[in-house]
Amino acid sequence: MYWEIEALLFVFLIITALISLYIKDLLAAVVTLSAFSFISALIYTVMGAIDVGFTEAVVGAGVTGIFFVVLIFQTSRRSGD
Amino acid sequence: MRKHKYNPIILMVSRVVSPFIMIFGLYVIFHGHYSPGGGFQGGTLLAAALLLIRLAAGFDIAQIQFKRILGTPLGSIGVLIYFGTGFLAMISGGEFLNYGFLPFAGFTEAGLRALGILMVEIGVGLAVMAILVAIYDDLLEGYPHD
Amino acid sequence: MLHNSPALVPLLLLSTAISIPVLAIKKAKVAYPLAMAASLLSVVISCYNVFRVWGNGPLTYHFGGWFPPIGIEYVLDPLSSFIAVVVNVVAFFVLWHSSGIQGREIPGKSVPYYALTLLFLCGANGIIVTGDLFNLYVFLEIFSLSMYGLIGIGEKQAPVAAFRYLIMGTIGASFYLLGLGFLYIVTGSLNMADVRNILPLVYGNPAVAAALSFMVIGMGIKMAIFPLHGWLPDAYTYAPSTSSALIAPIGTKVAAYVIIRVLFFVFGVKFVSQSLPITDLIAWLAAIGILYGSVLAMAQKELKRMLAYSSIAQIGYIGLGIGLANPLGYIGAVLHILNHAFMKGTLFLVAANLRKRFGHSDISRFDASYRKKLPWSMAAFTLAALSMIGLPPTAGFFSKWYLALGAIDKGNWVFLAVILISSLLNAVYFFRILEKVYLAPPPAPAAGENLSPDGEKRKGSLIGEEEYSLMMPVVILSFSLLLIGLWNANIVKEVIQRIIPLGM
Amino acid sequence: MTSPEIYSSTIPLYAVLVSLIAAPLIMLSSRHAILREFWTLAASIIKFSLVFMLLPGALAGRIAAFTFWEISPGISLALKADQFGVFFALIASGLWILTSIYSIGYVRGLKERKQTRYFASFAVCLSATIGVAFAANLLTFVFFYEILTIATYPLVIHKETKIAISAGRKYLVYTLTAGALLIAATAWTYRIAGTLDFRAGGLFGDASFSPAAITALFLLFIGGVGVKAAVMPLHSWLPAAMVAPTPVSALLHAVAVVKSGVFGVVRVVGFVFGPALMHQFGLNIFLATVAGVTIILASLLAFQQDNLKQRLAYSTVGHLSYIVLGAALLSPASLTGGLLHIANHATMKITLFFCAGAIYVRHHKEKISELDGIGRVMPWTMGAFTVGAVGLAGIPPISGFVSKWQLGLGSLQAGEALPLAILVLSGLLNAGYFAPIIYRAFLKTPPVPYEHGEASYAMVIPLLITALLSLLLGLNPDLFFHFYRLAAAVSGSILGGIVP
Amino acid sequence: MKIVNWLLLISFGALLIYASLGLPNRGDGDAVMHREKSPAGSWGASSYYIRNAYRDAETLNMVTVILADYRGYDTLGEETVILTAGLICYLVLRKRRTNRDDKKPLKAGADAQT
Amino acid sequence: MTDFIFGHYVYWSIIALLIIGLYGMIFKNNLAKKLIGMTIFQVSIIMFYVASAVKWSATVPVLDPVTGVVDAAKYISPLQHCLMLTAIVVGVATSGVAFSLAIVIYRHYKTLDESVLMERMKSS
Repeated sequence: MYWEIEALLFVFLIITALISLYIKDLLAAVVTLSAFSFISALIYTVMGAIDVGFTEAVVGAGVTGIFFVVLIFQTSRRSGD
Repeated sequence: MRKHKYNPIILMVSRVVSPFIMIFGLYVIFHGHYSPGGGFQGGTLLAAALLLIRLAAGFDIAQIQFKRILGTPLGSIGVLIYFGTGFLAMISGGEFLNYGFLPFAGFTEAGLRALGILMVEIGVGLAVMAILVAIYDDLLEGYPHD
Repeated sequence: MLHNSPALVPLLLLSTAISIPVLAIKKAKVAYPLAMAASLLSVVISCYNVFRVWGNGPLTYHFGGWFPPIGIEYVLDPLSSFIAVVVNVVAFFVLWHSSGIQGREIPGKSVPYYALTLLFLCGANGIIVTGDLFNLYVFLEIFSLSMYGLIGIGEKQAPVAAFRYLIMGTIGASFYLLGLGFLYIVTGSLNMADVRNILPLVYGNPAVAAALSFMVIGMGIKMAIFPLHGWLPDAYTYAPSTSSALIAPIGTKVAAYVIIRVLFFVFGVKFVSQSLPITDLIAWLAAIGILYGSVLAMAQKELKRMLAYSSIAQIGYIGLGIGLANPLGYIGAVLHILNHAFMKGTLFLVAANLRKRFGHSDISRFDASYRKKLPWSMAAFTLAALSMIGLPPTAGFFSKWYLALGAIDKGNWVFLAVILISSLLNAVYFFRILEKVYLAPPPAPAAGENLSPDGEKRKGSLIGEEEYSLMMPVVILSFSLLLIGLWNANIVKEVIQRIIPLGM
Repeated sequence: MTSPEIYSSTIPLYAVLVSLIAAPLIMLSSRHAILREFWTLAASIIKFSLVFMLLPGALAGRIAAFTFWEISPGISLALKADQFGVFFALIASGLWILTSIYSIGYVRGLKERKQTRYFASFAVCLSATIGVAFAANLLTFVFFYEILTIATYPLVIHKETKIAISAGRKYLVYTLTAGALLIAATAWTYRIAGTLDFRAGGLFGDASFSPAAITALFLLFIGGVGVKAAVMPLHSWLPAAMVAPTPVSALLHAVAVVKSGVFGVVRVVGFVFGPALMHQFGLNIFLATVAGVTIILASLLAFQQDNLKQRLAYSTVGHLSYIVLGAALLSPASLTGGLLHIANHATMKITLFFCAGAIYVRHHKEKISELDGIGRVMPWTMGAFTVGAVGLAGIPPISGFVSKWQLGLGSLQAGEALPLAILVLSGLLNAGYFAPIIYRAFLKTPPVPYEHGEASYAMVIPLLITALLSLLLGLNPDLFFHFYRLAAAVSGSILGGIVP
Repeated sequence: MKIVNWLLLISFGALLIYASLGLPNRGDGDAVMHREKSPAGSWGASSYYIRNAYRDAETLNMVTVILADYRGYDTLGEETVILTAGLICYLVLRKRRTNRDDKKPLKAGADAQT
Repeated sequence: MTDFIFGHYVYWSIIALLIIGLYGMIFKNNLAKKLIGMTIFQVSIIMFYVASAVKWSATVPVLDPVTGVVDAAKYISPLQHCLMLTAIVVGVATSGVAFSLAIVIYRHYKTLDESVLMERMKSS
């Protein structure tokens, strides 16, 4: 357990979360969201939950990201907010 | 998407990488007993491998690899494997999912449980793979693919 | 096999649901018989369970052979077995009815539709019988997801309604999960009975209060208790008629059951009514909700939408009964779960019949010809409406009766007044429809119709309607309202009074 | 004090069920008018005989009781044919026979639509009325009371005109509100007393109350039963409901519905609260005031009405309050008089309504101002009308006099002079608003000669019978049905707990 | 409406902070949930799993054992959830052969008018 | 006090994340943005569970076959991890359903913006 890393990652996590909510280009938001998921996977791993981290990396950064991209291609890329 | 061709480099890379991801996914499923991982992660990796081909090569070519119509039934079969394992234990006299009652000779009870876990993980892997691919296909429904 | 009976109902529904896509891959026609068979069997097994519980006391079932708190436990006590029977019976009738209407509303998709329906029921049954808080969450998700799906396949606006419900529902489920997280951290257990034993030792902890609030808010969203009801009207209105007939009687009731379970059987009556008076809050909100729902129901022009608002009011009754936190209120709430399931089932099925026959369910276009074309459905509607109003000897009267007794016991006259006023409001909006259906002359009456009314009208009126599968469930459901009303004392004494929570 | 002997009997059950069974039979035979009318008549006669079979037992102090099953823990759905119940059931079922005959003539004469629904609702109404009469506890009472409400609704809106529908709405609003109040009152009573069984002299036993609580409870009860009894601020549905066909007005608004209301008032006063509580908290004074005001105001309002049925309706409102007044005074004679007035008013008012219906069917006249000289072409009808009117004004030897006499006696017994004054005044007013009708009918010459004479036999004979009955009951209140003995026994049991 | 939402959000946060004050310090091995026995005397599930996972199922990864064995029923439910999602996507998204009203705006307009 | 803050700062960061996620779900107009908020919300709940599982001086819950179990305090509590695996899957499933609904909404109304959507729903 390295709490310094953890704290640093948390800062990144909150920043990516805010960016992905505020950015108007949805594709960029989704990429940021993938980064968010990946950072959270790292945090899980730091906290000792390797299984959860693994899953989150595969699912959050991978599959959900792909689904999001499909959604955006099926709809529109611009967002009003 | 009919107009622009798929990028050959991406296609090439995907075709090379995809089998390795699959093998890794299988490894994760079967090695879940000893290291982090298991059915769900492995299944997702398998699905990722399939999705990679679908993304890179287009929908129609990917049908050769994994037919779209298979998605839901295969997922059902995956869940049925899980359910069947539990049910097998149940009709062998135990409770539902009590792997200790699985009717296989030559195992200790703990060994039976390990076996049951393996069977279950396979079912999970299959289901997750099939359904994630199916969801992807459904989400692309109506998109003008070639 | 029989010792497995507590788990059999969800498992049966689950296995049928997951085998339907496999078995029906070539012949979509088998989906409906399979679903019906599963539903019928689930009714039989849950009835069997009730009798076992009456005979032997509460049953438990340990999955994987692990005893709680290690493993997951199913608990069948008189309450859960009773609610399970209610849910399964209503679902059976709705499924029976759906054969005549599903093909029209959701053409070519019977396989996933019936699979989803069974998953929905499986989720409901799982929630009801489980004794494990996290398992409840998992089945809640099965339940809600299939509900989103069933709503989302409706009319053009349905996906929007379903999406909003999904957002709200996810917030609700996540709140539940969050509350459960707090609860687990301070108690270290997920089993309801175990948590019940540990909680008195940690009552002072703020996390317990927060856990309670989060769980109740989360479930309140699913139950659509007053300020959290925003998703309900659209969802019920735009969903396909068969889905709304399935969701309206079952969906919110299951959440209400969970609230009862969590409040009284996990946290304990004393804690929720005295240490942290959350039941008072629920009761007041429910009382507002009753009036709000009734008033808005009066303003609606569309039958399904009106029924949706009336659902909000009726859920308020259940909430009020829970919030009173005394035995009579509790009896009223549980009885109203039963009554409302049957009443709303009937009403929504009639709305479905109307839509099938006339293509709309617009109240302003109703007239007396509707009754002549659908005499039995309309008779059933009348009976259910009288029951909603709460006229004896229909079932609706008795839940209000117990609620009124409970309100008097608590000494709260406002609640009593709310109960009475709302039945009058119910009367207003139901008699508005009945008046139209029985009295409004058809827009362009045929010349000879009024002169020989008796001969014309009576022709074949015993059958009258097109299909038995559309008529029989409605008639049986509505007729059972009378039976429930007349024999409610048995239900109360045999079932509900057996499991009045400790400390009430 | 001897407690009455209670024996288990299914007769009360059958008495309730007869017409309930008749209703589906009537519906099934909807295409055969004769068969339908046969069912109605058969049911009414059987019902009356069943009730009559209970009379000797009731007179001897033996009470037939029947209990179905527990309808809610601790409360059973139960019927009990005590003297009061038999008294009321006799009136209702007896008059149903006459009304049935009359109805047949009426609906045939007017070629009414939807006769099936009409007769079926009628039958259900009567079931509910008998149920109200025989209800052994408050919950059963509420049950039948609400069924009565719903079953009457189709009769009120029978004509399906706009006015009829709005009258139906008004009726529902009033009665359903009343039902809700009654339910609340019942629930409250149950929580206080722990029982809902009617008991002569009050069912609360020695429960203690605060004055505010008991006043509120009493108000709830009066709000509940007072609407059907048309006590003054709650009466306005009754004149509105006069749009219904005349037999309906006759039976339901002179016999079944409104009398269920006053029956309920007496039940509440005598069998729920009891004289002791009424006196202790001054509730009787309140009730008597309301009744007195209603009597006077209703009589005054009756003057204004030109529509014959409306005038009769206001007269009904006034006369119902006689009964309420009798109950409120709580002296032996006043109670007896009030109860007797249930019977007497029923026979007299039904005569009047029958006459109004006969005039309407034969001559299509509804307004009093159009009735000039009608007595010359309809001598029998108007003769009967005169008998009824004279009786309502309280002039001997018609039965109205007997009950008024008793009421007056009762008010003296209670030591109050004001009620007596009200009675006298209202008698004068009654005479005042009936006299012009009779005057017009017999003494004025018709502007246009009437085309028809008397109505059909099916209509004239029942109204002659009721007129005769009023006369005979005036001469001997104990005739045939022992109304006097029953009423005296009931008042005795309420006041002294003594059952003769 | 916005203000109400903000208030809800703020109260949500406040409730969470309040609740977090009651939580044991993170990483504290003596917290209730990590104990061998719960305060009421029943087994502490978590430590039971750690102690007995290998003995019961000959599997090193405790999470796998819990996932598939101790709480296997949850995992079955989880699989069902994802199957449900697949079915819903099928149900909602697959085009119906008979219904093509999104390609016929005229018909939709006609519907809207009625 | 330092101990308390040190033992709780992760919870507080998670609470911040929860609020951000809920904010996204409630306030964002675009449906896709709502779903992003939903993902954040779910991830933070998962993180809350995982954070609560931590024990200082303990290791990942994979048994070391050499030493075996001597003390439960040697391993991080595995129960929460298992629960959260389930929760992640549930989250993916929910997102999948949400995506499909969003796509259907776009097919019907050609917009994902909620306020525009409401207008078009009313006008149709």
